[in-house]
Amino acid sequence: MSAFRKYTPDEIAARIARDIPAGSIVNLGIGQPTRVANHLRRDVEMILHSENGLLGMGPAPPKGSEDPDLINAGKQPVSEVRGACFFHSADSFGMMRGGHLDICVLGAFQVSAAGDLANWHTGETGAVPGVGGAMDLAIGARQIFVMMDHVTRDGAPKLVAACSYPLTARACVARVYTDLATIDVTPQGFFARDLCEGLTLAGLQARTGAPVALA
Amino acid sequence: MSAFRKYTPDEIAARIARDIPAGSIVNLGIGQPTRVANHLRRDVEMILHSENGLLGMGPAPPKGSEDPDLINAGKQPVSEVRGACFFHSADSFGMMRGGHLDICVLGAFQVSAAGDLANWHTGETGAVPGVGGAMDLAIGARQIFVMMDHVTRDGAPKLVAACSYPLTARACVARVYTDLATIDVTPQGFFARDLCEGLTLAGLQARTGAPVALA
Amino acid sequence: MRAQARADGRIDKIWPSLAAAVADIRDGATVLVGGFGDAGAPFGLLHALLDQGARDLTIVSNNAGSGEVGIAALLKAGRVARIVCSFPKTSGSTVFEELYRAGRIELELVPQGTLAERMRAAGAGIGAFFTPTGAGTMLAEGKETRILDGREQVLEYPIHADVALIRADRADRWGNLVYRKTARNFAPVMATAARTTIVEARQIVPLGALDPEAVVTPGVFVRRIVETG
Amino acid sequence: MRAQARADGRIDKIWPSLAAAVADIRDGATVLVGGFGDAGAPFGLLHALLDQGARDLTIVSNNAGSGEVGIAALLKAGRVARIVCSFPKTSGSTVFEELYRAGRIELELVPQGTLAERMRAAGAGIGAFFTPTGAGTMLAEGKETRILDGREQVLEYPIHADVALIRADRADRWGNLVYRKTARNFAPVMATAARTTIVEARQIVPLGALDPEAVVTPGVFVRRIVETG
Repeated sequence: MSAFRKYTPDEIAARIARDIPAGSIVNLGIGQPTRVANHLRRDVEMILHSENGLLGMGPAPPKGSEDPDLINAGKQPVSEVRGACFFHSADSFGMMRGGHLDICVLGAFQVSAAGDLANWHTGETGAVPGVGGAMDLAIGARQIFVMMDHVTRDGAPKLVAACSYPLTARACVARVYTDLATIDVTPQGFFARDLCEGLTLAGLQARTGAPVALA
Repeated sequence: MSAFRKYTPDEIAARIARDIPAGSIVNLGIGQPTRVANHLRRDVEMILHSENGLLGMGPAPPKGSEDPDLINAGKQPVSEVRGACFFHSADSFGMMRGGHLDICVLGAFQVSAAGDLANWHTGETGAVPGVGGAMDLAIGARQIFVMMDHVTRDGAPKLVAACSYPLTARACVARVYTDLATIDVTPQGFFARDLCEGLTLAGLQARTGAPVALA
Repeated sequence: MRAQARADGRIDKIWPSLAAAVADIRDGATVLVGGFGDAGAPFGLLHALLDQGARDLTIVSNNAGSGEVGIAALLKAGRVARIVCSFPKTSGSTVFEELYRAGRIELELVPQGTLAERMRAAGAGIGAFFTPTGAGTMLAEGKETRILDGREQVLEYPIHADVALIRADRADRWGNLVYRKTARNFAPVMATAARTTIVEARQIVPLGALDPEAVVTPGVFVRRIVETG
Repeated sequence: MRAQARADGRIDKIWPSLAAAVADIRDGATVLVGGFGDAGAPFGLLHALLDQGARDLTIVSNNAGSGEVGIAALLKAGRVARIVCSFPKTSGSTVFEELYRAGRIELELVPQGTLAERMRAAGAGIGAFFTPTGAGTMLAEGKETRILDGREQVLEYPIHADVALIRADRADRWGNLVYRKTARNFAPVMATAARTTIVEARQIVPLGALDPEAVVTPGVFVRRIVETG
């Protein structure tokens, strides 16, 4: 297989940010997706939602001026932008479940060719499970983007024919951004929109657990 | 039958007001029950709820200073007291349905010995029906007091064995205050707590559509 | 998508006129109309809708209008096929009453709290809910019931709508809203339940002028705002 | 009854101390605890409850505590039999994790929005509701489902509680509350879902000092308030 250069985490985040239209209401899941905020266009307005009760989330405040009452869903200090508002958890999740968010970017363990998402539990016995708002976001946002590595540390595909990990939600993922490619999830399965430099479709297919074609 | 003196509407209202403990959260239905507000003790605090979104309703404002944005459930101008707050209709009815009001005073067409309430519709064909918040109040408040005349204009009992008018809610009425008596509605039926001056139990029974005993 | 950016990338939901804001409401649309009696009724938007001419509307509102303004004006002009409300009969509701007695309008009568909750469910993505309100009454006839928490409860479904017409006190260009006193009533739940929520606001204020702790309707629920004074 | 009047007829829900406010919480009680992580967590009330000694508690909260304070302190002292939460595993949740792995605590894991909605349902008198969240996952196993609005939805039931412990920013003697930023989170719904809601407030202000348009929790939902600074 020929050499290729993986997308860096910042390159993945930048590709996602580029695909978020001006004016969108966006929720960035905890972990890797948080990085997308650093790449959003600054010349257009978008509104970030944090499921713990904030629309209009701004960046982390300068060191020393953190406010313990103003945090994101990952419990990190954030700020509020002009035009922000606060609300309680039932209203916040009503907003999500009711389809009022445009795009949500989530991390994942696995995404199936049918768009099933597994991102909350490895299913291992003894593992402490925690679901948080993942299931609500997965069924609620109008479009779900996933940001993840293409394969596990052991090299196993994370884009699969069917998820082996416990599901977060069925048939919810629209697109997957990985360190190897950007892949649309369609009724006909996976379609790659772009591949990282030097990677062939055959190379991508070898690392993907279900058929993938060029879009 | 010997002569008796009916309670006046203000006397009925005063008796109801006397039975509302200090600190209660109270909803006074549209029509006759509104009169109870004039008789509430002024030396203790109670909080009036208006289902169109106000806790801490105050009396009608002086002529000329009415605010069209500040009305009660009967669409009459009111005021807000110190400590009042406003909320939307879903929250207001959640408050009612969730059992957070202590007492609601409602008018009625009929009350049955089982505590069934009929107060929203005569059932006549061609009549324009309107239910408003009556059903929500009837099932929601911890105690339902009814304020009504004891008999119809035609002399028919309004306290009955079973309601002939369409129901508002089943088994919800705790007590009925009429121009003739105050009557508890218990699992054993009607029990009169007091009778107007000169009225005998036999006289009350003659005007009541189900057995009534002295409490 | 809810948010719309102008050509310059700013989110700006302010529309130039009531007429423009209601221009695309279609025949047969389901329209939520805020207000409890006159308090909070969006008269400007309703009269613009009258001028616009859409027919065969379903109106969802607590009341059915009074006099010959607002909802009553739409009724009188024969634009409304069906009304969903809790209390159509109020002082001055003669236009509705005449149509109703003549069998020229369909009425779905809903207890006021169930009306609010059904719209809240639509906005919050709840598929159905059980409520004790109405159990054992003619308004629950034919509906599925179940004993829960020791009492009979009725299964009720969300009311989704094409459009909500509401009045607010102040708004910013992102659509954040605050209301005034009991004029708030149904507007915040209606804003969540419609595909397109259109607001007439007494005043439009600069972004950031509304206290983030006191915003009642977050801008995400609003599409168009017209300042009407 | 919710409202309580003092001997002089005034409604005054202010209590002299945290210890007094939690004194009657019984063994086996179901206790809702506000907060998302540390934001809005009622540490004063939780530590008073620890001192008070109630055992065999069911705690309902978004998280399961971290470090050895608040919920984690109750867990460590062996007072909690069962926890209902969405995200027990957070940085520093070692006390919970040890108990869980040792099989010494029961966990009911609930998606965060369903957790909030189940408490909202309890407070609003809704007997049950259908939600798409969790459908087709192991968290819906054994639950009733139905296709509504074209997708599978799960029937969920209210979470009623004996006590809610929450933190507010400002309170008045009637129990009206406002919160601060994202410390609001679950407190307003929890206040509605418990028989006895106990509040630690940064500041108690005179009646009338809170803007009636901006009160988040109406006093009707609150029983006891302690000013903790």
